[in-house]
Amino acid sequence: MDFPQFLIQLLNSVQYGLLLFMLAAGLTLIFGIMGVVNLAHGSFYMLGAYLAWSLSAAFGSLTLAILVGAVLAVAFGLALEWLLFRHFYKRSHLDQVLLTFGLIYIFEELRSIIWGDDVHGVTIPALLSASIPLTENLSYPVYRLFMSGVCIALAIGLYLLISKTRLGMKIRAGAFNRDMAESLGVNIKLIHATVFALGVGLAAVAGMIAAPIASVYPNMGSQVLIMCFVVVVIGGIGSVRGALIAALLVGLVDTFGKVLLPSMAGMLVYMLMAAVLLWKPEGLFKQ
Amino acid sequence: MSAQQSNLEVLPTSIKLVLGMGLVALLAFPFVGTPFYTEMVTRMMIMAIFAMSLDLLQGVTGLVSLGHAAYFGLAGYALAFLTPQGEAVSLWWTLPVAVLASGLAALIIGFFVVRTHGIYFIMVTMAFAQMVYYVFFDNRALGGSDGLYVNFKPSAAIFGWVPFDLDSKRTLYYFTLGALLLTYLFLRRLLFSPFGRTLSGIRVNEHRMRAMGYGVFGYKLAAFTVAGALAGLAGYLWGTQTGYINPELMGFHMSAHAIMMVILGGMGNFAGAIVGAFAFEYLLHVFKDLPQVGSINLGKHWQLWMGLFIVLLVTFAPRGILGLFEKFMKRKGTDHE
Amino acid sequence: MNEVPRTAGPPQGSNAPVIGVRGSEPPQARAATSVGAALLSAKGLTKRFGGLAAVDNVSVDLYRNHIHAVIGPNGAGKSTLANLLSGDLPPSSGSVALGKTDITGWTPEKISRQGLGRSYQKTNIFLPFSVWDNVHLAAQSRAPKAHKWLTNASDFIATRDRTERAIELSGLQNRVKSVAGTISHGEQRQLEIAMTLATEPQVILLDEPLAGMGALETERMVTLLQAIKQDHAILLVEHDMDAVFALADKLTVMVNGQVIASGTPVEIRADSGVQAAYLGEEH
Amino acid sequence: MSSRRLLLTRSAAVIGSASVGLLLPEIVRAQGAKVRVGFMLPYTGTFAQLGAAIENGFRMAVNEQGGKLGGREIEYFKVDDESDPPKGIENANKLVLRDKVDVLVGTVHSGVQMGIQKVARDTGVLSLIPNAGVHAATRSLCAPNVFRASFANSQPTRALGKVMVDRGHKKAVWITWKYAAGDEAFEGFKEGYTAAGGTIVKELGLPFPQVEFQALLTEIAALRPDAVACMFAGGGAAKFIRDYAAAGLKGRIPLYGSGFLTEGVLDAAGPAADGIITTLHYSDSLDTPRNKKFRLEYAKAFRSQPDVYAVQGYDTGLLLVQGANAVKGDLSNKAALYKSMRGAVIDSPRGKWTMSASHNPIQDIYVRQVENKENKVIGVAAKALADSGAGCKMT
Repeated sequence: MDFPQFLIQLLNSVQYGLLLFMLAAGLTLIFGIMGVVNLAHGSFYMLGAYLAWSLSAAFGSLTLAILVGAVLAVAFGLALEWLLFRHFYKRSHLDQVLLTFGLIYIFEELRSIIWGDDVHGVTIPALLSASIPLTENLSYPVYRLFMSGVCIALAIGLYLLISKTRLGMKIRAGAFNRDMAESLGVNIKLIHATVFALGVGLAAVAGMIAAPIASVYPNMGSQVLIMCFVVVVIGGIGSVRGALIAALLVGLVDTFGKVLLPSMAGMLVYMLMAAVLLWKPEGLFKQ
Repeated sequence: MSAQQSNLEVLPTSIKLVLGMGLVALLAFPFVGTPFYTEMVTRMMIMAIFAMSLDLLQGVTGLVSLGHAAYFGLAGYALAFLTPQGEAVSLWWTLPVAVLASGLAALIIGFFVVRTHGIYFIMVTMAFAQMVYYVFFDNRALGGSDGLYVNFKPSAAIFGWVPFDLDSKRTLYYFTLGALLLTYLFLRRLLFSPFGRTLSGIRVNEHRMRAMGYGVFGYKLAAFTVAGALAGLAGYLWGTQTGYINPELMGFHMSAHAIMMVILGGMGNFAGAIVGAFAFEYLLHVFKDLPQVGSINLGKHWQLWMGLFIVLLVTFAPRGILGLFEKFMKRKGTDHE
Repeated sequence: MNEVPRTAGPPQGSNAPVIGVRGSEPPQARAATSVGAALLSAKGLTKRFGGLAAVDNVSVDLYRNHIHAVIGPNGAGKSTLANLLSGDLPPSSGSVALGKTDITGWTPEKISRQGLGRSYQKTNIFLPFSVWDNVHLAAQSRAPKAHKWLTNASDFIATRDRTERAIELSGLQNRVKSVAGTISHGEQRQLEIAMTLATEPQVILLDEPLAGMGALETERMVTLLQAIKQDHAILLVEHDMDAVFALADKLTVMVNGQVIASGTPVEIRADSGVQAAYLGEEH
Repeated sequence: MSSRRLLLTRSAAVIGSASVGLLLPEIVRAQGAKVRVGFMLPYTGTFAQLGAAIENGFRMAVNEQGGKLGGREIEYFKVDDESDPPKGIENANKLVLRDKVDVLVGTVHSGVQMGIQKVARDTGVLSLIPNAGVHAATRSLCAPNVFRASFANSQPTRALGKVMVDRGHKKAVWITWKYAAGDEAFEGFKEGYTAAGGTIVKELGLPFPQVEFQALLTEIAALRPDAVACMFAGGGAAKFIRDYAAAGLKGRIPLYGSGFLTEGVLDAAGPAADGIITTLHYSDSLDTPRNKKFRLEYAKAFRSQPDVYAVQGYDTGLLLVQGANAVKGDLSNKAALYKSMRGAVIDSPRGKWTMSASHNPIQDIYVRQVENKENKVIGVAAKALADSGAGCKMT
């Protein structure tokens, strides 16, 4: 491929990578700080997408839908944490896997009962619906750039939250040593609830932001879930920075894999993961 | 941590009794059950072998593999490839070859994954299974997304003499039952052998095991390989029974179901895995056959019931059916005193 | 962390010992321990975590039939030292030799098989297993028989004998059947020792075996340690001064990861620096 | 072989019906009077909607006969196939062995269909395919007791090639998911397109069911073909259409596809879909009295608009009705039953079609163009198009 071609594909990779990051960030947080394996993370993504669809239909405004949806998702996260997850922090990963797998079933069925099994589309807000011409016959949708923007903002926001704020300090303390944190007067219960809700919120927001271009359909979460796992594993559990790097890496491999090695596009990402683990069994940035 | 729970490694007499009765029931079943249920129970037994193989990792060694289905599927594919279009192939060499193939795959993949711990292990095993899944899904030559037929069940003929014919549902049933019993006995012996003791030691306290001089990597890798090979045995039987192999056999759901079977029954003693496999398959069956109540078809929403059941189970009975049963018997015991 | 008055600490920036020549034995000490070559000899061990050196250029030699105690305030680096010797932590610099073999940077399992056994400060046993199974597992590590998949683990006479011997020595005979998680703290410490013995080491590292023990339990443990001293070289990390002075043939005092004194109990008692720096607080 | 297996299962069935699995939740049903029809369709998951439509269509066809088949009452049995291939055999057997159905209607997912096909060949049960287009079912693995009322995967795209060349698009890029249905659709397209004198510049594919198309769209733009032909369905299709437009390719490089690209996703795809030309054996907007009548009655009966899947279900019903009437409802008279179904002429909403020697529809393929959320028929791409049925040996 010629050079401009290459640049555009690079742009695609970065853009895809950032989307993956937005999805994986919540997962890696929940993993890293509460040590909870959450197979239902993809369901939260789906929840977000469906919320975006139904709410934007109701309000006639995607922005409003996203705001309300985010609040709902976080509330949902809090409820879920209070009802189930907080009882599983001290349980084995096995029990957590099982719990969240059961939840996948429940969420899928509830989705089909509440929203049905149709494929739906969410219209892109007018002021983002334009496209920027790159070559004479290829142009880049503004909305995708907007998504990338959101993801970057999110990355920065998370970074600041974790490393600069008091809450972030408490979170890190809790992740590092819960007893010590508690002795320092940190309310671990509260911290966990917050982080979990944050994680759910992130996944849902990702779903909502992606809805307009991804369209909304059953089981849309399951595919995403596994990619998130790969990203989190490569990046190193609990490391937001790692998730970012890994997501970009995966985006790169996936994009160029499709173009240069179509015959094995499906496996390349997993091969990347294998390679990374051979080199660093605990991911690029172990916490 | 479930690692800290005792695993009923030594089964109480009460449970032994129940298992014994179960065996009798299994022996008699083909004479009372209809062909459909004979097939269903055969499948349950195959899943039981699969679940036991996983239990060696999950319950004994404390390694939660979310990609165990890969080795199940691989042996099935091996059978499909070894069976020519026009005729049956001999059971006696294809079975070992298929099992070894799965074992070998487990050995290679295990080399990567066994070095990781906890959540990493869970996710890495899953990702590798996905990799294997795509190898078959993406390649027309390997059957692609539609999978492969096993046109003829393997033949047991030895130099013209035919001891039994797997084409008969009943024969296949008893053949599978035999495999189930052998696997169970083998794993029980293994559990109390020095190897098995070491594995459970690793589950409970890997750090101390190392401090006492055990090279845990080798042990884990061996366990992973054996588990893979036994999963292969189950996969081979599956291919023999259904005659149809599909990439989804290696999918995420298949692996997760196996995990559920093991937990449902109770981990670390293999009997639990068997009970779990039967219970799980049977529950799916029941949930899907739920009747229409008023305007709502309960059966249609089987996913909801299954999900709720799993959540309740793991919340309230993490030690599974055998765990409950044992607790129940204990209480009865104390009541009498 | 460091409750040691600066003045009493070693001169800033220098590793020069206050007393005794690090590495080589002071004459009196050697007199007390003329039992041939060191079974374990560590030279200039250093472990840095980021900036600070938890263990700073420490050397020790352990001899058969000889208890070498390491004392010092919390955070002095005693446990870290033990972890460096047992391979739980790789040293930043320095070397460890077990007999003639250099074991620097070896994994714990390899070092254990080479003949070094250890107990842990935080009780580190197999809680769901019976006392017997705990010790048996330890004993089995000397003849793993990993390939014997169909033989019952308890059918191996040698392993069983090792198990019985270790249990007897540690005085847990009447506890063999009970689940490790259910026995008293003192018994769990004994079990730690039993497991260590069952691996038949020549060198034993004991990390605060008396931690959290009652007077009676302590007494029992002290006799036990005296008993096993016979044919082992022992490194004893301990806080209980009475016990230490009762048991040790040689003491090393650590503060801030550095050795500030090393010698026989008599010498250490006499040492003013140590008095000020450490023992003072005990009395 | 299969006949031998058939015999075995029969004898097994005799033993079976003699005893009853009381231990298990089997509802023992009276044999005889009623015709037992089993639906094996997706009622959960991605294809749930299709399953519902097919069942509705089928029931409608039967209800037009007063709810009877050749004068016999009908009892329906349903199994959710979950679109899960590993469970295909088990679920099919549920209907065949447990419920003892006379007819098995299913399914949507090709992989699951392979399972049904296996059971159909082994047990000899009459199997009607209302959607799944997997070639093997009416080619190498065809069987006298298996009839397809829908299409073969390569049928719609086979007709597509000529349409594109006729519109002056001689250099095309093909893009699809890398899975069996995609490969088979490509086979049809390749043969049709090259035969019409077109050249395929490049064949692009991505792993199923991935929906990250951007990289491939970029490549398409760089290749600058006259047109793009594709085969996607469901959520993926909606996303592909939107991404294609968003990438600015819409209007520059015309997009063609198998008709399923624009079935059931037009609302989701929105204006991005306008102008897309596809080929399929049906269109909602097909302007014939037959179709209008069908759509009206369907809407009345089920309070929803029928789609191609409903039509396929409906035709499956019509096919069975014809057969059943021919043998006065005695479905055990297989020879006569199959004979009449082979010779059937189905007066379908999609237009009259007949059964090929390998039991796959010989049907007209229409050219449709999307116009404000509707597939407007703009012509006929191929009259009476048949699938080769290559490798089919009826036993």
